[in-house]
Amino acid sequence: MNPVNYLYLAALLFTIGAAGVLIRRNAIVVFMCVELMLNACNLAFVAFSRMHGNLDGQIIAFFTMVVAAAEVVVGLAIIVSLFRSRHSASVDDASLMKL
Amino acid sequence: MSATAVHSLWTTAAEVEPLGKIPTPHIEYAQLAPVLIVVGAAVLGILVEAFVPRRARYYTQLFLTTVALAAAFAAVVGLAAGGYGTTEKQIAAMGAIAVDGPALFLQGTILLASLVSVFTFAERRLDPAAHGNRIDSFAAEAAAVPGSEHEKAAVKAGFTTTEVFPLVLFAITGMLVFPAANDLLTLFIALEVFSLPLYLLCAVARRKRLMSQEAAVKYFLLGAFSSAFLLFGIALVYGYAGSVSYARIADVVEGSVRTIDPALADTMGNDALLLIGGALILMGLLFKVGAVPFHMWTPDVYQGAPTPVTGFMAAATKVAAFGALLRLLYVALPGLAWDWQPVMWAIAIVTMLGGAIVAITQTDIKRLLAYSSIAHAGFILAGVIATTPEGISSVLFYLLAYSFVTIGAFAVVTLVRDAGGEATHLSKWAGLGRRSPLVAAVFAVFLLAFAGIPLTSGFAGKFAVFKAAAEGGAGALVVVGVISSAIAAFFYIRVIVLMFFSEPKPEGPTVAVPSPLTMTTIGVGVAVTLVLGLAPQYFLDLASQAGVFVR
Amino acid sequence: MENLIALLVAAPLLGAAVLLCGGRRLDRIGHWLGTLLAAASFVVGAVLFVDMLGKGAEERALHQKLFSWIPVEGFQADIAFQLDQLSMTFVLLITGVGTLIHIYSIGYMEHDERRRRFFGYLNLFLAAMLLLVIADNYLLLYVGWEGVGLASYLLIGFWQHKPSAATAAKKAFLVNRVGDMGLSIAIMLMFTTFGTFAFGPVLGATGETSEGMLTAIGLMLLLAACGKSAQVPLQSWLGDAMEGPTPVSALIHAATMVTAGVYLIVRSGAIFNAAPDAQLAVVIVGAVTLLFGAIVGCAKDDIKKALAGSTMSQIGYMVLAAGLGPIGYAFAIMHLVTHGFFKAGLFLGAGSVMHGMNDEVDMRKYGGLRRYMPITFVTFGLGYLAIIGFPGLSGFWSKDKIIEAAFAYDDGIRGWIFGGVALLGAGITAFYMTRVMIMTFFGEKRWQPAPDPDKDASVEPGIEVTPGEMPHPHESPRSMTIPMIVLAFGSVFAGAFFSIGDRFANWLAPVTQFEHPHPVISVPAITTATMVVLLAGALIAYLMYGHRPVPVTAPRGSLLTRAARRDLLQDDFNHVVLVRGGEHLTRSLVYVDHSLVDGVVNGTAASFGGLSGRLRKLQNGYARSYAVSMFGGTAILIAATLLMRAV
Amino acid sequence: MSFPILTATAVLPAVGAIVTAAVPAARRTAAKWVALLFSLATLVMAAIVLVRFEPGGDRYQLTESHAWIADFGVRYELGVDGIGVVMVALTALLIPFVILAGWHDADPVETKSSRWRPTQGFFALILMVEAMVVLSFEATDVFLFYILFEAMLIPMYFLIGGFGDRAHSGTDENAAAQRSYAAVKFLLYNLAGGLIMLAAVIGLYVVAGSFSLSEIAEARASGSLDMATTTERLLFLGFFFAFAIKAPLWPLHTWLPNAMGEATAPVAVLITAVVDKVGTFAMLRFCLQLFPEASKWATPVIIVLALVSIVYGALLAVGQRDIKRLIAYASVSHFGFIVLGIFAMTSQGQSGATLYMVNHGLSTAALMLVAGFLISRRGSRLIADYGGVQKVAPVLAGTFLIGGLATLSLPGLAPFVSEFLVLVGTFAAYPVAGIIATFGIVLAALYTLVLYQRTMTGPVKTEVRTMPDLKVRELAVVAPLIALLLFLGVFPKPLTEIINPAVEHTMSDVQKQDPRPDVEAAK
Repeated sequence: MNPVNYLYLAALLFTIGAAGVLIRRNAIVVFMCVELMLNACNLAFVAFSRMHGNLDGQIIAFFTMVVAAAEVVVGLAIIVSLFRSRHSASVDDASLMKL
Repeated sequence: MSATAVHSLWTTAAEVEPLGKIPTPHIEYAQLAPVLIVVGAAVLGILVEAFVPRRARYYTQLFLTTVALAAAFAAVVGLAAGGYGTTEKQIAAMGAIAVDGPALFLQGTILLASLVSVFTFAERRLDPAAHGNRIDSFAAEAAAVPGSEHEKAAVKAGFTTTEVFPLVLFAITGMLVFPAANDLLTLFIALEVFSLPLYLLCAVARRKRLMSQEAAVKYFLLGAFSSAFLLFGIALVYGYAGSVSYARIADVVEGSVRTIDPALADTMGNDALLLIGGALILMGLLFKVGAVPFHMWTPDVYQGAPTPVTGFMAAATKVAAFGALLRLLYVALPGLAWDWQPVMWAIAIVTMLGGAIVAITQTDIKRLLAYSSIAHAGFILAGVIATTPEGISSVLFYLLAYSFVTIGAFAVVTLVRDAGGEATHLSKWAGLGRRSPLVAAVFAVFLLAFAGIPLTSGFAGKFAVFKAAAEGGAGALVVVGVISSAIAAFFYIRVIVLMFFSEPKPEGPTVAVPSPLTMTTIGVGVAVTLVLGLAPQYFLDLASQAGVFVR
Repeated sequence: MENLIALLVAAPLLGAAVLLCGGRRLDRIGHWLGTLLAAASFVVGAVLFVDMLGKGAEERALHQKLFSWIPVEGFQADIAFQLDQLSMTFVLLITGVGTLIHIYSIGYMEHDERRRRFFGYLNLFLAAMLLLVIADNYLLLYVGWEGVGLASYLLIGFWQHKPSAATAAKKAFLVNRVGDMGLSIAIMLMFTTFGTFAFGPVLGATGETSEGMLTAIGLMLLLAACGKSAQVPLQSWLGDAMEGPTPVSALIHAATMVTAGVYLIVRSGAIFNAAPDAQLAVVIVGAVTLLFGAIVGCAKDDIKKALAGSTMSQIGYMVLAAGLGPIGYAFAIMHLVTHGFFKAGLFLGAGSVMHGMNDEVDMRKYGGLRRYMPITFVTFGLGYLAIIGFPGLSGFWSKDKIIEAAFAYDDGIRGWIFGGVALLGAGITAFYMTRVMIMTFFGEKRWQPAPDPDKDASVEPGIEVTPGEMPHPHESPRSMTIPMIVLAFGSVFAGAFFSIGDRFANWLAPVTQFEHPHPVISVPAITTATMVVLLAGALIAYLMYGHRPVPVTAPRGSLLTRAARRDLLQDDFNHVVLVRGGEHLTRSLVYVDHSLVDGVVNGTAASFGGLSGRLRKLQNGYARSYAVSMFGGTAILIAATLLMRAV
Repeated sequence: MSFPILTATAVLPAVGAIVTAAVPAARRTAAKWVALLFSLATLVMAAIVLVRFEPGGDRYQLTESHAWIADFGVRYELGVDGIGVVMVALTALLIPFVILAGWHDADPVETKSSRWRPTQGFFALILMVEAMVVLSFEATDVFLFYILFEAMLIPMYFLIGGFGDRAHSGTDENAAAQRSYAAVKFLLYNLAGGLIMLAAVIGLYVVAGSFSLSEIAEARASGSLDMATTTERLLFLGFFFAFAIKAPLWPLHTWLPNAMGEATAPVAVLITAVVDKVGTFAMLRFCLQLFPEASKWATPVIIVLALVSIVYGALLAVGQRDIKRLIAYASVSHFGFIVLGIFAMTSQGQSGATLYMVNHGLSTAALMLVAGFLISRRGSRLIADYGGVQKVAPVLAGTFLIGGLATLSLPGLAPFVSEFLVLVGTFAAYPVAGIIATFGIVLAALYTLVLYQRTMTGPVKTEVRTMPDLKVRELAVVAPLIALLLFLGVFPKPLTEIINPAVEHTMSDVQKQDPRPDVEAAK
């Protein structure tokens, strides 16, 4: 099957993720959307790697996963501590600092 | 793409060499010493957290960190002395990392800046001791809910977040690699390596913890968001060039590749990939730089984060990010100059003006400095656009000058305190000059440097950058630059007026007498500011020697 | 010999310096010192005069160059003096009359605690005036010109606590400045035309340039002369200048400074000779002022103001004469000298009268004083006869000659007009002088109790006046009477001495070529006509003031009288147009500066502030909106890059 | 190489500033003396420079040249021509008087804090300004000059904002507000000008590839450097804008009245008599020398602006209620004359303008300082609060009058010479402009005499009845100034001899000849 379609899919996923970041309030969900975007990138990498017939893309995909995992660790830590002190995971509630 | 093409792809893919042929990577440890030292120290730091008894941790960590940074700096100097900055420059670690002038210069800058800002991390004389324990600017136990019994207990027990030291070391590791990254993957990894610790560092302020956590969340979410863009951009560029190595990309972009297989030929035909990808990568870097319109995290994060961290971020991050930006534009995408230059023009202009204008009405000193840092990002971009060796060296010099002024300024901010910790609201600073002329004078020096008044490093840097821009044919940019500096001058002056010409308020803040640590930080800051202002020649030479990228 | 010239100026200058810087310790001897130095300067002048007489007419002019003053590329101004017959005449007049008035002031200012400074100023004036007349180039003359202005400013405002005095002083200086503008422009014109402004080269080269240029220069010089010599339209300051102490009025505002304008015109004769239009302007100004001053003089009840009007008018005569060219120069100067004698004498007389009358200046409150102050009466009387041109006395000789010359302006209508005006002026002079004479010395006493100095600021200080006390007129001390006597002698004999055989005209001839005037009608006819109008004027005055009692409070009087009392409304004009207008202008400009020029700047600053405030709102604290801006930014970024490529 | 006397003249006050600042808080008087001594030492230095300068010699003398910032093509190049040396002398001469006059201006009202040392700061800042101004007069490197041109704003700024006139109407708060407004206005105006100039400076480097006046001049002469007309004009405007703000020229003058009004009298003198001169000096030194063509191109507009400044400034001076603001507007008028003289581009005009800088410095110093003494006695700046001072303090009134007469440039006093030269020079080139400018002398008389009349004459106001006359210290300030005014009024030759050659150089830079007199022209 035509790998280009995978690119379209990747772009689609990426856009969905981005949209999610923009419209969802819950920090966890927003964060999930970011993960989605990362995975879209992975898909793109793999697809390209396939097209070019070299392995770089696939290796990069592994790196991305590791990074994503690390991000989860850090991110959740932060979000949870925020949740515990505010009893709300809404991104919009965290707006003490403005102007 | 037509079916036949796909088929041919398929077949070529089938003819990949067997894996056994992959050469074992060999690493030039010597050339990578600075990075390795720091990362090693970071790992050690983790172990220290695990095994060294709590009482001793602070000193152990401080010692470890200082030594590590000093050693790393020594290594950088050694490499530079070994000519790696100029003649010997090479690409190490299988093409992942470049060891050349800009890399070494920026690594040196980052290390020095980190060293002095680590001192402010370790400062524990500003607040009165609680329950007989000296306290620094970091939460007793970051995990504890603000205001909870748990937290009180932690404070009573005299816990301190000594983890900040290994964290900062990890961040520095990433920053050292970032400007040296010679392929997009390394770029991305380095970005994450220094971003993640910073997210955490933002969250661990001792006072105003809610704001601190909020800052962390905002920084984290937006940071992750932007790195996702960056990654996707990498993906696209990879798709275009079939490789992530800068050299390779550059060749492909310039169409000077020796062997073109059909797949590459096919993707090469599709410039959209390259342009969109390049734009996305650019965006990821501009986010770290804090350029309009990707700047909006800056004020909030700078305000919320613990001030020492803010100072560190403001200085080191900018240095690293601009380093990476320079390398990307000058090494990977020079062939695209005609495309990105106009865009960068626009961004530079809005950044300069935007930062300066919005800063006028700020009322919080940390936010003010945040906006000023945005404006400065604009000035530096003017130098980046020059696309000449002078441009590179001027940017290097500006970064050096700027980072020390910034760290010094934020260090002074930590000194001005009232009951609620640092008194960052401008109204509190009224009449500071009458209460403690020395501190006010020092801060005035930093402000004047920010404003780019002659005889300070700020002026030398600004002049270098504008000169490079003008010679690069960006005269209009220079005019916009001077106009926005005029606007910017206004709010720096405002602070000086506040400190010196308005009567001190009776319930005004007090100025804490810091330990030698912070004094060193501020002292070094002032010294560098004045030296670079009066006799910048030596450092300009350094920068111009270092101004050539390896490729 | 010429090295003495500098001494003329140096002596009084030294006096001024010492007296003004010396401080209180000089108070006791200050006036003597001042007088001494004035006299010294007179002696020097006399010596030089004798020496000059010893030489032939042509080589009498002396030159002395001290040093080069302003040496700039293409511009040479020297501190250099030129003492020729014309200058010499003035030197003698200035130092002579000056010394007398110094002596007079010793008595007059006796009770003033600032007498030392008064003498300092007098010396300063002498120095400046002498510099004016012995300068050998226009720029140095300008220095003296402004110097006398300064001295006059200081002396008019000598009693500074009187607002009227301070204002008068300021007015005098300002009006003179307008004249000075003329002089400086004239000098600039000379510089651009001749490349220099020394008398010799400029006056020698008049032939080499256009008449138009010379006319321009001449008119500018005339403007200057108008300012200094109180000629229409710049005459308004002279009347107010009478606020100064009387000796000042006598010396500066009668005998010497006010005649500087005449000197300037005569000195620049060569220019005027080559510019008939300028000459006509001079003559017109002279004629107008002559009548103007005379009319004003008729209406004033303040004795000094009346005399001031007369001064104006007499100088009008001189200017008129000076405008007539070679036929008039000599007579202008001659009348200037004689006028110096009798007008100074008259003023000193007036001062002596005031001295005796508790400083009352209103003639309506005098009357019948001849018995109480005989010397004053006699000297004043002689001065009176001299000024009206009573046959044989000084005024007769000088004024009559001017009238003749005026008739000789040309053999057409102009001759008749100017001659007629001069003639008429003589009549009016007779009228108002007779009026003064009668109101002051004849008729019954109309004395009033002294005013209260606290209530009325017009009282000169120093002379202790007990309010409400009736004046008890008495003759003035000898220090005051002697100068009056000396001047009286001058006013009687000087004219005759000068005129016998055109002695004076020939003396001046080398400087101002002299031609005999050829009037449109015969000289005897003119003389008789003069006598007639003179008698008529005197008679009318007698009928109006001697014949019936003079009311103490002035009657409303005819329209002309009322106008004349207010200097023919010329002051009101100045006030309304210049003062009020100026005030409005400045006030509106202050507003403009604040709200427009400054407003623009502040406005810009404010607008940036507003913009900043609005942009600030974007930073609304919501992470998601930040993400939106990033997303949008990226979108634009991509779009832009693609467009770049597309274009 | 020989002893670097020019550097020494600038370094000496700088050292003085540091020493003064270092004097402990309690030793207030000591600090004053230290400052005074250093300023006097500087005066001696300047005198030596003046003596060692040979009027006939090279254009720039006593030159020094060291590498400084090679990357920017910047050298530390010093040298004085006739104009520079005179300005250096003037600065060095005035500062001691300024210090002496401001002897008590910075005594702390009540001790705020042991660490707060206003007095030391005040005098240190004054010396700092002197150092920078002197060096800027000596700089023959555009960049070096620019650095100082900008840097001198900072100490000035603190002098204006930090040490306001104690005599003010209204509460302390709004007085402080006005003061900082004035200071900020001063700084922003000049900073803005300076930044525009910065763009031009960079532009100049891009075009000429050097900052050294001599090199650029050579390049021009050899023809290796020919700027495009537009470039030259733009650069010229960039430079001129900055100088016109500093000078200040209408309509960029509005910062001056605020600054001079709010600052103490000595500081006001520092502003108008010393710092602002850098602006007019720079017009002569840089605008004409670097951009002769553009200067000639811009002349008509600049002459008009100068004329407006002359008349406008004088009229506004007439309309002022505040003594110091009045003097400030008078200065605006005088700066108009200076600029007029410079851009008339005749020998007389430019010699006159240079002399005018000196004389205006002296006369304004005299007038302003005496005004300061007067104000400090009564505690008010409003003209209306005075009257009859002459009766109670004759010496004060006398000196004030002489200062005033100098301001209206009475013949016999120094300003007359320069003003007349400017007028003649202008008239020779632009007769109409010359005549319009002549109106200035009438207006000058108007505002000066009105000021004198309202303050000094008339009935004695009760508030001034007890006003003491000048003290010895104050006399020591005023007397020498007056003496100089008189001397230079009668014998300006020593100065003109130094100035003339320099002026000739400038004239040849702009390739202008003086218009010849009609009589010769006719032959």
